[in-house]
Amino acid sequence: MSSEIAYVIAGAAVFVAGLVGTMGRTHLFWKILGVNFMGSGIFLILIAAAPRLPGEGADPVPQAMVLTGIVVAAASSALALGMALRVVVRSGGPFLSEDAPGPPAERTEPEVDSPGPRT
Amino acid sequence: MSTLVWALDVSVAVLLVALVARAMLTRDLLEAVVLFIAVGLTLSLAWVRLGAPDVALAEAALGAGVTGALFLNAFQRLARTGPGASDAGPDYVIDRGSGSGCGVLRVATVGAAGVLAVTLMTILVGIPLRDAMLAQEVRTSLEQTGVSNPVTGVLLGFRAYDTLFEVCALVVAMVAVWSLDRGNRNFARDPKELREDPVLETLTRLVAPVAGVLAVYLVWSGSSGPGGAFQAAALLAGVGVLLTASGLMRPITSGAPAVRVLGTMGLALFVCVGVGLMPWTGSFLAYPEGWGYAITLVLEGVLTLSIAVILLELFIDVPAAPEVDPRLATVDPTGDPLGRTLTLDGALIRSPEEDE
Amino acid sequence: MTAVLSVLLLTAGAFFFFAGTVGLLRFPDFYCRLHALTKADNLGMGMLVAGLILQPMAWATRLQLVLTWFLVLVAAATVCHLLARSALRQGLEPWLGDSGEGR
Amino acid sequence: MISVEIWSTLAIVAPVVGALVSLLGGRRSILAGMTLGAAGSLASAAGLYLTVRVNGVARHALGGWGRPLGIELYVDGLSVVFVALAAVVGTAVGVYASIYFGEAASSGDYSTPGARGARYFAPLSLFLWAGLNGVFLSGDLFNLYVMLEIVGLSAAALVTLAVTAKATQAGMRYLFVSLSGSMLFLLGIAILYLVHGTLSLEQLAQARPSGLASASALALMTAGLAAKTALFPLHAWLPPAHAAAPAPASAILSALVVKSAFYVVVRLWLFVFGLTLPGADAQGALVLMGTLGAGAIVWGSVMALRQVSLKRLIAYSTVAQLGYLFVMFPLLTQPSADAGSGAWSVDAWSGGMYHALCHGLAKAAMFLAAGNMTYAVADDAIESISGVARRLPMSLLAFGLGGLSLAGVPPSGGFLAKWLLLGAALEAGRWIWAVVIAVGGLLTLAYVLMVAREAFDAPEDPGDFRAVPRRMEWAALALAVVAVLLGLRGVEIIELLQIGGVGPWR
Repeated sequence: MSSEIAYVIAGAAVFVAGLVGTMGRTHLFWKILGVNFMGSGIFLILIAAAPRLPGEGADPVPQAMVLTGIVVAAASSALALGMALRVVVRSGGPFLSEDAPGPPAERTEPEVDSPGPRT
Repeated sequence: MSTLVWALDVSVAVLLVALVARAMLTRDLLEAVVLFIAVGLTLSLAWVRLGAPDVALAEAALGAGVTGALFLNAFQRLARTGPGASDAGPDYVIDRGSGSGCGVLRVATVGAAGVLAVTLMTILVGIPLRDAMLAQEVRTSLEQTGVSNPVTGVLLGFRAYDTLFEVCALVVAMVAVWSLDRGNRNFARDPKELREDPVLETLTRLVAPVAGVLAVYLVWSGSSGPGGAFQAAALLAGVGVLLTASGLMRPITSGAPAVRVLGTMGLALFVCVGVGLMPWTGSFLAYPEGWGYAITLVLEGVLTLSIAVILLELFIDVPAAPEVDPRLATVDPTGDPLGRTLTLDGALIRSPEEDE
Repeated sequence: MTAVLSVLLLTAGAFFFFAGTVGLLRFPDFYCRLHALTKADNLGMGMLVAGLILQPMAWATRLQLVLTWFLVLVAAATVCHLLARSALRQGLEPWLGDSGEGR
Repeated sequence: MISVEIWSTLAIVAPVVGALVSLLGGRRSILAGMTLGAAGSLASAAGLYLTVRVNGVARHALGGWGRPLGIELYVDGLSVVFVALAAVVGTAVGVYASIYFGEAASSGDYSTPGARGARYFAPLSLFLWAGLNGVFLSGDLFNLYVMLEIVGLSAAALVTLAVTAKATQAGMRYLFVSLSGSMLFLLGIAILYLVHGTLSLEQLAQARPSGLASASALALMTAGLAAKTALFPLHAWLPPAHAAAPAPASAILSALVVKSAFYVVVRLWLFVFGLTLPGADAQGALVLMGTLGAGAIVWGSVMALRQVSLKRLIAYSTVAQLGYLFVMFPLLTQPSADAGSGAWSVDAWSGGMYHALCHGLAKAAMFLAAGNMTYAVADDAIESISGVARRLPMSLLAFGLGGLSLAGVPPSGGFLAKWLLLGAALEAGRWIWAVVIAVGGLLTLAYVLMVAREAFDAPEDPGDFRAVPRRMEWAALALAVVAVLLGLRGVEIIELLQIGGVGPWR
């Protein structure tokens, strides 16, 4: 087993771990981490498995793709984290409503005024 | 010797998987975030081993560095937000959810994940090795791009269009974060307290000039060796974070015209160069014969500055979620564009946010 | 001669890294672990750099190595200070021997 | 003679430049940016149409490199149709949004929660527009990923522009779906690159991908894209997101954004993998897609009938109508006497794509009209819109025309689309698909009439109406009228759809 294959296998495992984390965890921050790990796994696979020219480093095209991917992942993580914090502030917890843990806690919305009549 | 190297590679690979698995399974958010940074650093080791030093630099600076700092910053904001944050200790940073009473489900999930992973590995390992055709083509045509680092050649020459939209994605993320509401932007601590930290200040004074020189060097050497705009920009953004955290620089504000101009300048210049040369070259993003090196260098310089500002801006603005905004309770549930209190029949109607 | 010295320094550096890691895993409280991590590892790092410099290489590379060592040193010292102070401010009591409380 | 290079560059660059201009701040620059983006997109759509009509398939080697080294833009009839759809819908929505958010923009106070929409709708939607045009024109796999990311990021941000807790949650969920879908897509790209060593769609198509690795790559990519396009049963994120977003954002999301992922599915299935070509032997996969589509039609329509909120009803209708696009897949090949190979069905192809076009226009019109109604009565419940027939006749007309077009009432564009699909199903003797198509049409009619009946009811408390600016009504009506008129001028578009590399013309 060559070194590259070890990294390819690790990449697949990392991808699946990230996928499971994204799907399985309810906490938003872990979901964001999971998406990042999915990306890292793919990047590993791409660079480790691409055939290379003798006497040179990794195939430059996947390298450029991975560089692009890392930047895009950083941008998406930033937006996702920003949104997650707004979810925390606006709906009282780092969870999406359907998969909030436990019985739904009593909402403590600041009531600015008594609800007016709705048409 | 080669066995030793092989053992190193395998242990790096195993370490990676272990770190990721632990990060995904732990219930302590701080641990997960720290593990994320550790994964980034281990990955950059893997990139070096795989002969991809450019990626290693980017991973360490951007993947582990800037993104890690972003996670830590957001973590701190989260830790101070929960209902128990003030007295009973951290609340949202320990995930107590989703576990209890569904052991069967968890076993099933892990089993399914195992099957999926093994299937994926089998497929990947089963891919027959082909010739490195595209790498060969890159080597043959690299001279025409004017640079000698093949990765830079691909990024700013052959696939410059992707890079243009990668910069665009950063700008989109920045604008999107601007479009979220922002409250207190003093992310770390009290500015007064900050000034009383001579150690951090000294470090910043020492490191900032070195890092600045290093960033210029990375841009400069990116055309022939590892390095380039994105790595240098991440480094500069790191300096910005240090400067802000040590109180030597006020947090940049998204409203400031300078930030807007600097943040979008790289994208604007990229588009202008791409379109502006079309009368001579006939296609978008093509450079005239012999001008490749000069254009690439100028473009990289401006992009570096622009991306650094964007990253710093994201670092500061992402965690700036306001405390509960009382005006949110008065927003029209139908999505009134003004978010104002509605006046129907002269009566104030305030509809508190409802959940489904 | 230099080759032997280089190997000796590298080995010693590796030993200090190892010791620092053992300390990180085995020491009783936060402050001790921090101490092991930053002090032992910094020494180890210095030895590694010294050992590497003795290997045949270009002078520019040697300079880069020294610069790296310097940056790591400064950063580790600062981070150690910041972490310790932050822990102290949050009220984390240092461990004071077997009879002491605060773990 | 202006060439394809100019027009395709314009389609990509104009929205980006427009977005940058609109970021300068101030109402005038927002208006200027929108105008620039819209004018550029419309002009490029027209230019590309002429180019493709005259010269057939066109390519633009970006940077002058050409495949496989560089990235190519690839323009065929299908791309032109989608670029034109984006141009028309985007322009109408831009006009609408400039009024919808206009009051907040002119007040100059951007600090109120909702007024952020006034400042950021224009740049975000223009970046989104650039991403969409990028998807529709791209001839490169990895470039598709980058463009889809831009679409996903800006679309999620558009949802959260409505600052309510509901919208923030929906936007967050949408962002996760979008990001994980992108990751599955990217893994597929990685595998295809490892197997074939190229990223160019055309080169991949020439290589005729087959075998386990390529098939699993297609499966991964399709799964990711199905999540992004909200194919049943991965649709759960769509109704909350599209219902909670501000009305002009909902229109763009339902009309264009979900279509961009669908467009990529079509490119991959029919163009790169050629699954309908003789000998591809992929009838099982095609039928699976059709079955999911049929499920979407039934489930989406039934759920739409059960909604009490107007915008959620329209959002579920999107789920249902997207089903038609996937029902197209099994109908694309006509079974023939000699088993294994089937003949390409022009009717199914034209019908499916025509439906995508008409649905885009009609759904945008419906969301804009619904935005007018909810704006007028300050409530999103269907039962509260009683009386809008008298107060907002134009908006109701827009809603009705859009709805009738979706339901397939002649002579609308939707009728032509459904007629073609129905014809393809009946011709092949696959009556079960025909039944699904017909039942879906009837259900659509039912929920459109349900809303209309409420609108014609007398209001309980007349006088509770906010005035709706005229131009908001005109924008909705214009889109609805175009959706209907498409039924009368179908020939050109169907001919246009035949130009290109999909199906037997490859």
